[in-house]
Formats: sequence, C-alpha cells, structure tokens
Amino acid sequence: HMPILQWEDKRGLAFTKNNLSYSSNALVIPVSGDYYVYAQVTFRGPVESSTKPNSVTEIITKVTDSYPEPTQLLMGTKTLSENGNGWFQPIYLGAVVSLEVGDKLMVNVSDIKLVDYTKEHKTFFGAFLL
Amino acid sequence: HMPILQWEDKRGLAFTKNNLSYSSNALVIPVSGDYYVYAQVTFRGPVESSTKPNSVTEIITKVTDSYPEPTQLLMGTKTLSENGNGWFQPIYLGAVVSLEVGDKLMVNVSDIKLVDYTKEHKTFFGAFLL
Amino acid sequence: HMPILQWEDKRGLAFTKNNLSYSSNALVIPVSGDYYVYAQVTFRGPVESSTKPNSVTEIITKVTDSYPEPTQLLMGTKTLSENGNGWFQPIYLGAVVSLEVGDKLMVNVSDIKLVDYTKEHKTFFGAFLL
Amino acid sequence: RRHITRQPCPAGMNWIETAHQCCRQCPAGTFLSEPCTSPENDSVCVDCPAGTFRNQPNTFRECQACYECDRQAFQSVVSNCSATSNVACGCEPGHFRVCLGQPCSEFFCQKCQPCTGRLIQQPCSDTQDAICDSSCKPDFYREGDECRPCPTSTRDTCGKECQQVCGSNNDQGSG
Repeated sequence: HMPILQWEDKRGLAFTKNNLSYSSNALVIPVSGDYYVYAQVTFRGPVESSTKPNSVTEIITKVTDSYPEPTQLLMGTKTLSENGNGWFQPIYLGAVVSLEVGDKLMVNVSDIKLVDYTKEHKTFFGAFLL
Repeated sequence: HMPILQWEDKRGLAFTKNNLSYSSNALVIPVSGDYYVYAQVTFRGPVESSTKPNSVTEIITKVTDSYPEPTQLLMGTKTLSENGNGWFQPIYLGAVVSLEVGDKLMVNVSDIKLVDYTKEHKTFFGAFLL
Repeated sequence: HMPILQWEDKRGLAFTKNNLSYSSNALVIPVSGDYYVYAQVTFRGPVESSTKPNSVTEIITKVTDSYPEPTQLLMGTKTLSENGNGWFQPIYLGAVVSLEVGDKLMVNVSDIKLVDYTKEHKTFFGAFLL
Repeated sequence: RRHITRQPCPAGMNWIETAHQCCRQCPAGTFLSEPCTSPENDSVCVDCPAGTFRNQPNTFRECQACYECDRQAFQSVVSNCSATSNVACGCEPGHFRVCLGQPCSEFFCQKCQPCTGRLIQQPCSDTQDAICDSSCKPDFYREGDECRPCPTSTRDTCGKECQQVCGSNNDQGSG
C-alpha cells in the first residue's frame, strides 16, 4: 500500500475535539454517523533522492478493525507537467462519508518525500460530524 | 449547455438521506435552507475518439421550476499543459448556497468522454443542510 | 503582505447570514466556535501588465485585534507550467478552524491582477459555524 | 443495564455496535443485512447486489462498488467483477501499461511502438513497450532515427545513406 502520512494534532492550528481522537496516524471515529471528511496535501519537488515523478496521488482511506483491507474513500491524482525545475501541487479532497464508531481515517500519498509538511496551513486533514 | 453527469446513488459509498433524493441526474432539495454543496470530477486522457482538449471545466448548476434558465453556482476550469501522453486532472468545488425546496442540483462538464468514471472515490457529488 | 481580495456580499449568489458580517474586505466572526472556512480563487492569464508568473498562491488569513500579525490559516500554492498562451488555474481551500468572536477572515493572493473576478461562481469565499 | 463495553469477539465474529454484542461474520460475496439478536443465532447476510463485491468475510452494511475498466482509454477487462472479487483491468492488444506510481493500481494504456523497419528484440506486452533492434532490417536504410524501406522504383530520391544500403539492390532490380 501507499505510505501513510503522520499528523501533528496538538500544536499550532491542529486540534481534536468532540472526542474525535488521533492515534497511530489515524483519526479515530468516536460516534457512528455521517462526517464531512477533508484533507489537503501540498506536494513539491524536485527532492534530490527521488526521480521526477509523473504524477502525485492523495487518498483518504478508512480502516476497520474487523476487516483486513482498507477502503479508499476519496482519491485525488494529478499528472505533473512541470518541466523539471521547482514545482508545487496542492490536492484538496472533501466529501460526506458514513462512518462507524471505531473506524480509523488515514491519508495515503504516492511519495512521502514529495509532501510539503513544512507549514501546517499547506498540508492538513480533518473531519466533522454532520 | 454542457453535458450533465449521471450518478450512482445506491451502491458502494453512495447514499442519499434526510430525503435528499436523486432523480433524473439531479439532487432534489427537500427543504429550503443553506446547503454545503460539493463535487469532484477527475478528468483524464487521452481517449481515442476525442481531440486533445486544451482545458476541462466542471460546473455545479441549479435548476428551479420557476425559472427556465439553469443558474451556474460553482465553476472550476483548468487549462491542460500535458504534452500528449496520459494525463489526470481532478477538479474539486464546494461552497454554501441558498436553496429552495424542489430546486435541482446537477454537475455539468466540458466533455463527458474525458470524465474518469472508473472508481467511485475519484468522481463524486453531494450536499448537506447546515 | 500579499494583497487582500475584496468581495461582493450582497448581490447575486453572495449572502451573509447568522450575523456573519462582511466589512472592509473581511468576514467578521460574530460567535466564538469552530467554523468550516473555505475559498476558491480562479487565477487566469496572461494579463498584459504583468509578467508571466511561475506560480499562483491563495492564503486564507485571520486577523485578531489582540495580535498584531495576521495568522495564515490555509494556503494553496501551485506552479504554472502552461506555456504562455491563455491559462486558468483554480485553487480551492477549506478546513475547520477555531475562531473567536471579532476575528476577521481575509483572502490574500499572490497577484491580484491574475484573479478572475468576472464570474461569482469562479471565485468565492465563505464560512459556516459547526 | 450494565453498560456492555466492547469486548474482543471470538474468531469469525465481530462486535456490532447497534446490537451491542458479537455476531457471526457474513461470508465473502455477502453483506450484513440484519445483525444477530444473540451471539448464538446467525446474522442475516444478503448477497452483494450486481456491480458490488466483498472479497472477505465481513459485517459491513453494504458491499463495495466494483471499479470499471477505462474502455475509452484502451483498457480491457482481464476478469469481470464478481460477488467476491473486484474487476481486473489490463491493456488492449497493441498497448502497454504506464504505471502512475507503485503499486500499479492507476495506469495508462499507451500505444506500443511499431518498430517499423527494425527487428523486434522484445515484443510489446501488457506491462512493457516493445524493444526494437537499434539497426535497420535488410532492405531498410536509416534516416534520422527512423528506418525507411529501400525505394522500389528508381524515380524515388535515394540519398547517400540510402545508396549505401539500397544502391546495390537497385542495380540488380533494373538490370
């Protein structure tokens, strides 16, 4: 599977409330219901160790303890046409999904080395109960 | 007018609730109020029968019985700079709009042949009452 | 700082409700709480007076009376690879932020001349209390 | 009523929040329509509707929607979606996969290169483009990075390279 992003959940703009908790790289759903789930990942390159990718992909996935495979909820995939020098590419995703108590939400990316995690307002992830 | 997308409203991740219903390619508003309306369309190419487009457009429109012309609510339009081989381009739109009971919401696209319909988590459409 | 966008808050699709008011280019927060804040800016070019930019940036910022510096809440930045002739680039941002009564929300852009303000459904800004 | 905290369930059973107890998993190809009323009796499992699947035992309330192969973009169906497995897609003959990152779940089908005028070192396959021989086939001469057939009639222009390769044939031909 694609690598999973880790998130800061306390400092700066990050916060978790209404006992939506964050543990081992996942938002844990406290109450069954419909949630608006969203995430933005800003990708940037070139980074020395990785070859020039032809695309970047962000996927919000759901993992349920009782099921061995993650479910892909939302996916944004974009081919890159930048010609080699410095590039930035944000991908925003958001939608309403039905979740059960205990479900875990994670963000996977095509290449973790390309993620711009330097500023919290460029790469973020969250959900709220409707 | 631009072609209208058709949507799956029952299988997989798709669902309609709180009597927000889906009929003849449109979400039908059951109760007047402010709704957060959103849609993502993933465009991709090349496809054999269509010439190389230089842009893709997604529009969320509203049709009201009492007014003949559809109203364009949200529009995302992006020029393509990919050089001939395979490309992907997602467009996400979302905002709060004031809607009346009976209003119909639809998604129009510049070229229906360029829409990636293969996975439900790449192209999606929804709304919720605030 | 980057230039601040001005917004139409009365005509057409624009509206302010739940005494979320708009004054001197900012949405003013009436009640402390968590808000889903969002904005889309459609950039386009070329425009005669500006050189070809290699990127466009949109930032949603917060200004608090009690703190001199604006806080950057959400940022979308994208390099442009279009080769000179006409181009369009929409950037959508949206997330939940904790706001205090009296806080002001604004949208800054890298180059105001590149903003497509011609249609209200291409460039928009809003927030709603959770 | 003692608040039943969530206990780990025995193998083959899952905790069902709404029923507040462990229920037997539904087999692959079905989903949980009604949870069991007590751990002894069975959950009500219903077959996945057409166009959906579950490839593992589960207690989900719906099946997963099948993907579709991108027929307009030269993809072909390797195996159809069934109640227990998602569709599998490949490329139409004459095309090969260009992966978008690994694992290759997203890919394009690109036209194989024709190797005109060259010997084929390795034929095009579903996962890799053809590999053409660097030199031209007999009766073909090099022009830039292409191999052109030797002219059949003397009227066609025949440059230096063409002369070298095809010159001797022409004399015999018209002799």
